[in-house]
Amino acid sequence: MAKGDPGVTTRGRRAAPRSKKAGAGKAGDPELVQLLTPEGERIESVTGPDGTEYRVDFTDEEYRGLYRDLVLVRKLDAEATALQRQGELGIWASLLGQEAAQVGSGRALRTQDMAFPTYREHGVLYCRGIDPIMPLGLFRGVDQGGWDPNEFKFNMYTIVIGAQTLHATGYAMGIAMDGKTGTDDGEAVIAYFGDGATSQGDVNESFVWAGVFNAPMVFFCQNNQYAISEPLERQTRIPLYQRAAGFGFPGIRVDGNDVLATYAVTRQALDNARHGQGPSLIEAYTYRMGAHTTSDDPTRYRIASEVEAWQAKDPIARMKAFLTKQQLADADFFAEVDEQARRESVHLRERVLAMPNPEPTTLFDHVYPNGSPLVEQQREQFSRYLESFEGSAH
Amino acid sequence: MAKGDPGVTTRGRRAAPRSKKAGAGKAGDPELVQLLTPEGERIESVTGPDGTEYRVDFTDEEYRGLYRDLVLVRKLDAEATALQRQGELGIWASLLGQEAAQVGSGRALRTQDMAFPTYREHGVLYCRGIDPIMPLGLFRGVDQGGWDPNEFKFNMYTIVIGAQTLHATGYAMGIAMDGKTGTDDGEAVIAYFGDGATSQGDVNESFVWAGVFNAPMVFFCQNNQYAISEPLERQTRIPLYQRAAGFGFPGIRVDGNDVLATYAVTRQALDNARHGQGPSLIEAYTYRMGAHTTSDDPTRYRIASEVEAWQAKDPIARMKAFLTKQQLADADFFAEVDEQARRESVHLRERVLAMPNPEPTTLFDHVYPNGSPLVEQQREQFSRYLESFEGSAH
Amino acid sequence: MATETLTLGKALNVGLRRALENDPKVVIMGEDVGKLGGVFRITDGLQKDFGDQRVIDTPLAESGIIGTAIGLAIRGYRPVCEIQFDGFVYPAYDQIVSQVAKMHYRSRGKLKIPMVIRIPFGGGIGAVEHHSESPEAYFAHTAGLKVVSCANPQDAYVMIQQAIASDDPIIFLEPKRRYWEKGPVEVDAPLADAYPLHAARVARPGTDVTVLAYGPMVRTCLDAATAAAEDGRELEVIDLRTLSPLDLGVVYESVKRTGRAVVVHEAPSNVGLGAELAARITEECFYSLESPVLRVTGFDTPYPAARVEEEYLPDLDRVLDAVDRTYGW
Amino acid sequence: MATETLTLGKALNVGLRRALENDPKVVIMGEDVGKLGGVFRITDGLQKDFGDQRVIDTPLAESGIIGTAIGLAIRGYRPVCEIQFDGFVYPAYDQIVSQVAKMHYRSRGKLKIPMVIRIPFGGGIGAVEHHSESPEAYFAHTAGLKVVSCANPQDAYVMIQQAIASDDPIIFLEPKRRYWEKGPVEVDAPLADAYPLHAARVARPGTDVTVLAYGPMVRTCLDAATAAAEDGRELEVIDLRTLSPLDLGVVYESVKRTGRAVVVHEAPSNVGLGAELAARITEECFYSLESPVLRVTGFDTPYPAARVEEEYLPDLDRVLDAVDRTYGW
Ligand SMILES: Cc1ncc(C[n+]2csc(CCOP(=O)(O)OP(=O)(O)O)c2C)c(N)n1
Ligand SMILES: Cc1ncc(C[n+]2csc(CCOP(=O)(O)OP(=O)(O)O)c2C)c(N)n1
Ligand SMILES: [Mg+2]
Ligand SMILES: [Mg+2]
Repeated sequence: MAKGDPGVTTRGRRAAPRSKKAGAGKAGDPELVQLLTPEGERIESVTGPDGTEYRVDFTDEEYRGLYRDLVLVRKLDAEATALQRQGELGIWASLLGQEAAQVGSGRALRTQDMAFPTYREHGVLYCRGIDPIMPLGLFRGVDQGGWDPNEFKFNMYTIVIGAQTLHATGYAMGIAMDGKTGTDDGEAVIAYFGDGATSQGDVNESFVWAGVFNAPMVFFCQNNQYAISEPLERQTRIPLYQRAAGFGFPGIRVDGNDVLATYAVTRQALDNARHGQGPSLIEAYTYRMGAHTTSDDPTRYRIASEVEAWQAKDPIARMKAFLTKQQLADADFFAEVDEQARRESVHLRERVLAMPNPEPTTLFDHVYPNGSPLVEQQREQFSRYLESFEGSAH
Repeated sequence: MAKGDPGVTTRGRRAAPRSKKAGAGKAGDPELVQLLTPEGERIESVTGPDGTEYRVDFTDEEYRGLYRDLVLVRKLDAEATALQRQGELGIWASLLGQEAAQVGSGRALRTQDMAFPTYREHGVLYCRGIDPIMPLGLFRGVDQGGWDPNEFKFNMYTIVIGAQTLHATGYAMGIAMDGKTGTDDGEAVIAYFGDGATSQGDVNESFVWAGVFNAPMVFFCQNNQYAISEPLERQTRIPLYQRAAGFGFPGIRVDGNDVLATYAVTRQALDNARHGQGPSLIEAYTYRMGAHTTSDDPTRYRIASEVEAWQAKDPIARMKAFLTKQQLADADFFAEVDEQARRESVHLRERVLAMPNPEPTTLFDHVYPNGSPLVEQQREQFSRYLESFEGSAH
Repeated sequence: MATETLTLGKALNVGLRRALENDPKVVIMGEDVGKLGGVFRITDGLQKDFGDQRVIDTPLAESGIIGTAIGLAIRGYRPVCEIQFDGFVYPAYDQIVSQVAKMHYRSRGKLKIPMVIRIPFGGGIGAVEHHSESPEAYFAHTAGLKVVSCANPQDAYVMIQQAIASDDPIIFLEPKRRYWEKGPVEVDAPLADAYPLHAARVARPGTDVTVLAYGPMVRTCLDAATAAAEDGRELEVIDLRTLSPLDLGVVYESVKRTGRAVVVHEAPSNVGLGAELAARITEECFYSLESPVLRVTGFDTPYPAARVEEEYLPDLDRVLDAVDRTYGW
Repeated sequence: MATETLTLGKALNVGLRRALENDPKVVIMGEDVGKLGGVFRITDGLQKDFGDQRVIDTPLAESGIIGTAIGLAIRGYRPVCEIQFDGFVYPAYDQIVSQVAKMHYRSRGKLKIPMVIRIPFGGGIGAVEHHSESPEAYFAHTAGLKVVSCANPQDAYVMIQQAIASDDPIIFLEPKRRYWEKGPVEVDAPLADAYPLHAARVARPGTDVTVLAYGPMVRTCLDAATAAAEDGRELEVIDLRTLSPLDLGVVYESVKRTGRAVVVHEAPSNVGLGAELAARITEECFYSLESPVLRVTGFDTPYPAARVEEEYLPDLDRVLDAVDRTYGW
């Protein structure tokens, strides 16, 4: 799929009744924007609660590109999980099940947009065109991120729940202060966070700030139904997207397992932001198919049948069904994608294994931009101490 | 006014159309619940946005009692301001202009209810039947509160903005855990905070908690239009009462200068809570007529005409106009109330002046329930040190 | 007296169970403490047996946990709050230092906040950022809080119960890298007879150098003492147990005998517990000291990436190196 | 060279103005910093002259102030955040210690957070709770932060500009009780020629006892030195200026000469800056010390009610008492 500006339209205006109401006809969740059913049926367009019409007009190539993204990020994620099992990573936070939420939103970003991830947005990172090796140093324990957010327009992973939403808001305020909104070239920010994070003070403060300063940003909540072991009901008694209304900006729930709907909704929200229409909240309704991290044991707190029910809503399967039904792709294509995924994951593995351990004294590097005599003194003492062992059996 | 259960009804049910819609007919603010206009006209009843009918059926005596409360709390407050000017208090946070919000909500509390104030709820304290001298130690600087929240069902003043809303929520969770909801004797909590406080993480976390645990409590926000110098627009771009919807419980805006409406709305919300119907948010729309505290200079950030406009909505004047028009009170009554207010304020002044300074070594008291050898050692050393000056010119 | 062999983690679990049994006002609250039993399983099985009103899975917000626990304490409960990892206590910092620590004082003794805040702390488990910190100095510097740390299963079992029974607000630091280490626990001994909560204890007597440690570093120092003994040096290892207030009588007595002291902790050196210990020991034992009190600590850098944490953390060799240096002074 | 007589508060105000003039990326943000000019008027007139995009009245939430300032810093701004009072910095503690302090390290040097967090600190103004605290130890213990404090108008004027120009994240502690004290300020001297930010300085030379202080206590110690001189004792008063990292060269040199040291601060004693200073001085000057390093500090209680704060705060007499005690040892 071409980066930058794929041939897709979403229209921010009242739509004629030919488009469906959000999720109309779907059992259970009348509030969900969906453009691709679990069975792979396309819904032509959907009208959101505020009258916005959501649709996508991808080329065949672009549809296939989205499928490729989904398969690749799942495969790379699986490889990382395997690497952790084999002791090559200290821990891994898998995105399994959330591929569509991440690819849909990640592809909706324009080049100039800035993303603030949690620790799970490997799929978004991939869609930004960033080498998937980038965050693996953190999980291997050889560094703690170590990249420049501005170089990649992708902030470092943030582990403290919710903290990054304020950073995103400040950054978005900076965009407005720089006068970089109001045109198609305007910049926007996307802040990722989970359902659990919505309880944190910081996240709610970022809602306050974004509202007051009309910050050009999108709050993108991947509601994967759990915060480690705690189900959604421990964080809220109403749907999360409704939180936004309390702060004076729009909120919308999208089927986070539907890459097309996620794309359409995110693209619209980002474009609204870049045009100076302020913040909005997207709740991507999805499911964490795996454990919270490789350290977690989900059998302690959820039942197999729940996982199975969500299996039926798999984001990749529905895209494959759609491509097949529409004859947009054939077996060769699917085989080729799988092969590419295999190759990329082997390549990733090789590079992870080759990651060198940091030199001991690098732990003293970069404590301060301008350095510190205290740290330098400790570095020297420790170096001398290490040297004292040299030649010894230690 | 009789304490406990004055003869008032509010009905938590859909009302027949004979009652007005909230604030119907009022210019400017269709969202405001009002039962007494600035001109002193009674509105028979008002139907809130959820269909609840708000009305009061006070006896003549009770109406006069409310007026008396308003006058008394204003007078005592003015006395405290005067005491500060004369150097007898270190600082004072005046409630001027917010008497109706405080008397209305304070009188709506039942004996068993628990209140968590900020630093400005002197009027609520008064209505709880607490001696107004109680908080003056704090402002004089002879103590930092020093009372038992459980004895008075009134927490100590909290200065850190928003912190007390979480305490209130925890306390309310405790009520539910104790099984003390569901009947007329059920307990409820009221948490006071300001418009500025709504931006704090803690306040929003308390909304999360209250929603999730269905805590029996009322969030009572006195929107006095300012957080020190910052106008409401620095905290929100929509009316504050709407915040509640984002957390899944009802919010309502009441005319905070209307003691009757404030009473009715608060009473209803508390009764809902005590009956197990969970939390709600009341925004009492009012105005801080004076400075933020005696240290503040409001002329730096607001214009006189704004203050004058609010002068016309004075909570006491409208109550007086009502009593006069309805011939519920005569000049003798008003004179008698003023005389009582004068007497009580003189009494207050005398007792403030008589407040002894704490002994130096009391600063070591009550650091820990079980004491600490470190503190005791410091106390002894300091006592010896002080003794070393005895007899000297020091 | 029944003595069982338990891991430190299990000892805490059994201790918490006892506390829940003994006082209906005790409630446990935190993230994932319910069905999951906490990420370290310290509350394993407790929600099942005591119900979700006694063992409460909270929303994901640390300030909310401590703030609502304060309200429960005002209501008469005795909340035991779990903070999932050391690095996640800071969102609750305001509620801890400005409310929990100060309400007794503010009320002139009329209000008690008998709260225990459990924090798995320290490094050495190969974790990512924020999961390996040692925040004890932040709390020890805060008047109104008490701070303790256990170093072995027996203490874990007893101290958690003592902390919960105490009316003081207590930060209870659990040496997470030692959760899986086993030791004997007297599970039936009456709490009233137990060694006091706020008292240090000699973990290994010795004559040559006094080594002070707490929590995870006690084991490291005991190992160092074993190694030193092979070289003919007898280290006296003192497990401080209570970090605020410090209990220094036994320390002074020891240093006056040995003339040498080394303090060991994982937290950074600058304005850490080691500084306080050095200052107090020097003041009290000025004429007994053969060398200044030396500190073996984490460095004054953020806690580093896992693959260099072993360099960051004090270990046996660094302790012995400091011991040597007290001789060379 | 133009020398003006300014209060410390006004010197900060003029220094901030210079910083806004010199670098369009500098933004001031906080509660009431706009029209009101801050509760202490330190930002008086700045919003009027630089607009509300450079001097930003924020919503009332300290975590939000610091968190959004981080985002602005990532975007290339240089935020100067005002925390209204010392006791209100704790809601922002997480953003400060886990984000501001660690992002440069986390990024392996690729990201800078050139932020200044201004905090009026300390007591002595007769205020209510939370308005008189001295939180420096909490920040000095945190690797990744630098901490400085000014003690006179000249330093206030220069140091605030240096702090803003520095790429390090800096906690800038303003001695609020000294805001109204006047002194000469060289308003035109080039910043490049100024005394370095992270350097201590002898405030009054002396031969008998080294007295260390910073911020509000420098004046107290200078007064003590004047009084001591009348009794024939010459105190050398050192204004530390930088609290993290400490600059101890001049201190060691002094103590080696005098053999006696007293550290003075308002913050509680336990695990405070004084402990670190005592530990470091003892280690470096072990054989020069005639007495242990003594501490004159606030007590290990919460900051008390205003009417007893003068008892709580170190004053001239308590400093002289400690000086005496270094002789009696
Ligand atoms: C402040 C803080 N508290 C606790 C944690 C531990 N923790 C890590 S992930 C997590 C759950 C997050 O849930 P959610 O926001 O739904 O995101 P998800 O992991 O499901 O993507 C918790 C509690 C943390 N990282 N930060
Ligand atoms: C956490 C915290 N930050 C800042 C302050 C300083 N402060 C005291 S009152 C106040 C404004 C509060 O405004 P609001 O919540 O509207 O209440 P009001 O004073 O208007 O009743 C501020 C900023 C504080 N007390 N606590
Ligand atoms: Mg989740
Ligand atoms: Mg207000």
